[in-house]
Amino acid sequence: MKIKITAFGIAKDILKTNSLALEITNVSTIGELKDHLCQEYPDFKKLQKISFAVNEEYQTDDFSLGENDEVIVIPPVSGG
Amino acid sequence: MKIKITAFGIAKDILKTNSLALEITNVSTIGELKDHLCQEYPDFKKLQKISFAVNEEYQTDDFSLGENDEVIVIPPVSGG
Amino acid sequence: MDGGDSCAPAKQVSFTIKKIKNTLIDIQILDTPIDNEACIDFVNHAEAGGNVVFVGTVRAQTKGKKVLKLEFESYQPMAIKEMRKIAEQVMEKWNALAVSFHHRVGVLDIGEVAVTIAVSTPHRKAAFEACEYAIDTLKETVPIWKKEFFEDGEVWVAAHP
Amino acid sequence: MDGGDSCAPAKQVSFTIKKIKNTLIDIQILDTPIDNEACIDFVNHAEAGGNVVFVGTVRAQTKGKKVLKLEFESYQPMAIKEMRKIAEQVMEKWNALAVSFHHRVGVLDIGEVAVTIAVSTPHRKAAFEACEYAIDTLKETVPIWKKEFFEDGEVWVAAHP
Repeated sequence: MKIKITAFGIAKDILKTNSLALEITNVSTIGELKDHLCQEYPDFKKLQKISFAVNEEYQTDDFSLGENDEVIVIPPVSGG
Repeated sequence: MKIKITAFGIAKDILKTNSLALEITNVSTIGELKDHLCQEYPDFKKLQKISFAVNEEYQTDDFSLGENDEVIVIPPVSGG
Repeated sequence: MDGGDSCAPAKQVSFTIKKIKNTLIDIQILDTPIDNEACIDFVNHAEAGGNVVFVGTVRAQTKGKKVLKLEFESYQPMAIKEMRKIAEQVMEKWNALAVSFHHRVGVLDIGEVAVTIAVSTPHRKAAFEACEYAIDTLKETVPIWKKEFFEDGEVWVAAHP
Repeated sequence: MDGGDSCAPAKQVSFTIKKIKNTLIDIQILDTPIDNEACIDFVNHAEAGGNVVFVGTVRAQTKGKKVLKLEFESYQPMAIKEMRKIAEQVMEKWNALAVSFHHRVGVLDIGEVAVTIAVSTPHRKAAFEACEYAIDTLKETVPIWKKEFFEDGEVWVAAHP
């Protein structure tokens, strides 16, 4: 399955890009994507928390990814 | 003893003046002055509360009045 | 829908934006300085018992370390959406009359305004609670990230435990 | 104390008013419109974690009765003194960095600002608490009186039980 990853803040630094096309196998949920990214980019494990959004909404680990989904990687926010 | 009364807000309306020179006998404290005013101007009794200030500070009932003191009559405040 | 008459005097159309239910919320992400007075003005309401405003400014230091400047990055469409959710909660839970919620992005100097939240409510106690809830929740849910620049480097705030 | 030399270049004297301890409090009673931004500006501080501002405006009605306008009268020297007491409590109890406290007197129209209180503190929670304390206490202790004008008369607010 093909998905697009968009990253902000420190996630962008870890991925070394703000946008990434990913061909994933054995990954069908947000939870599995998180594990996959933490394996490929171990620096993600150092973050306090990492969240994901699809369709401009936060999604939980059990969210099923679909073909061509755009997944936003959201490191701890620090607005205000 | 001679004192000066200065009134604000509704107290001014009750006294029908904002300033009054008063010659008082048998009145030596704020508490006694309050009783005196309530007797002379019964409308004061209708107020929720009435406070007095001398020297730009609130004073309690037992405050001793002195010759030529300026006493401020302070009806319930309503700033803000 | 009539053809109109160019000789007739122009109709006076008076239009008060605040009377339209869904314009009681004003959400903005700006790359130019925040205008506090615009936020305060927006929430001004004839029935307001209180207007409470939170203004967040850039601090000169973090844990004793001198900050030179700051940069905010946002995932804008979702940040707007999350700010709107907070504003809607404030409207509902505290019966707010109006909410104005402006967040700055880009590079900011020390003392500059990063965020302004203005809330008006019929009774003032609610405005304090609602405004505090709004800033607390913003810091938890709104996808905006702050990078602090020090003399010896830069760091994404709150990114590391 | 030296005689000076008119040919020497003028000394550059830089002077930051906020650094002087007793100017961290700004108390004003005004018969002209309150400038909220001046209050917010006054409390802006490089160490502030939060600035909270209360803006009290004139309501269009009281207990369902239409208010036409409002008049504030103050016993000015004591009002200033009492406002200063509140500001000093806020500085001490909540470690405020600065407090600005402006109250309007005279005749005000609906929607006009009657009072603005701005407080900055190192941590934002304290600013909310301190600002709420300030407006609550103002309404109890500061000798300022409000008269409301209705279509059928006028009344001193809070004067009757």
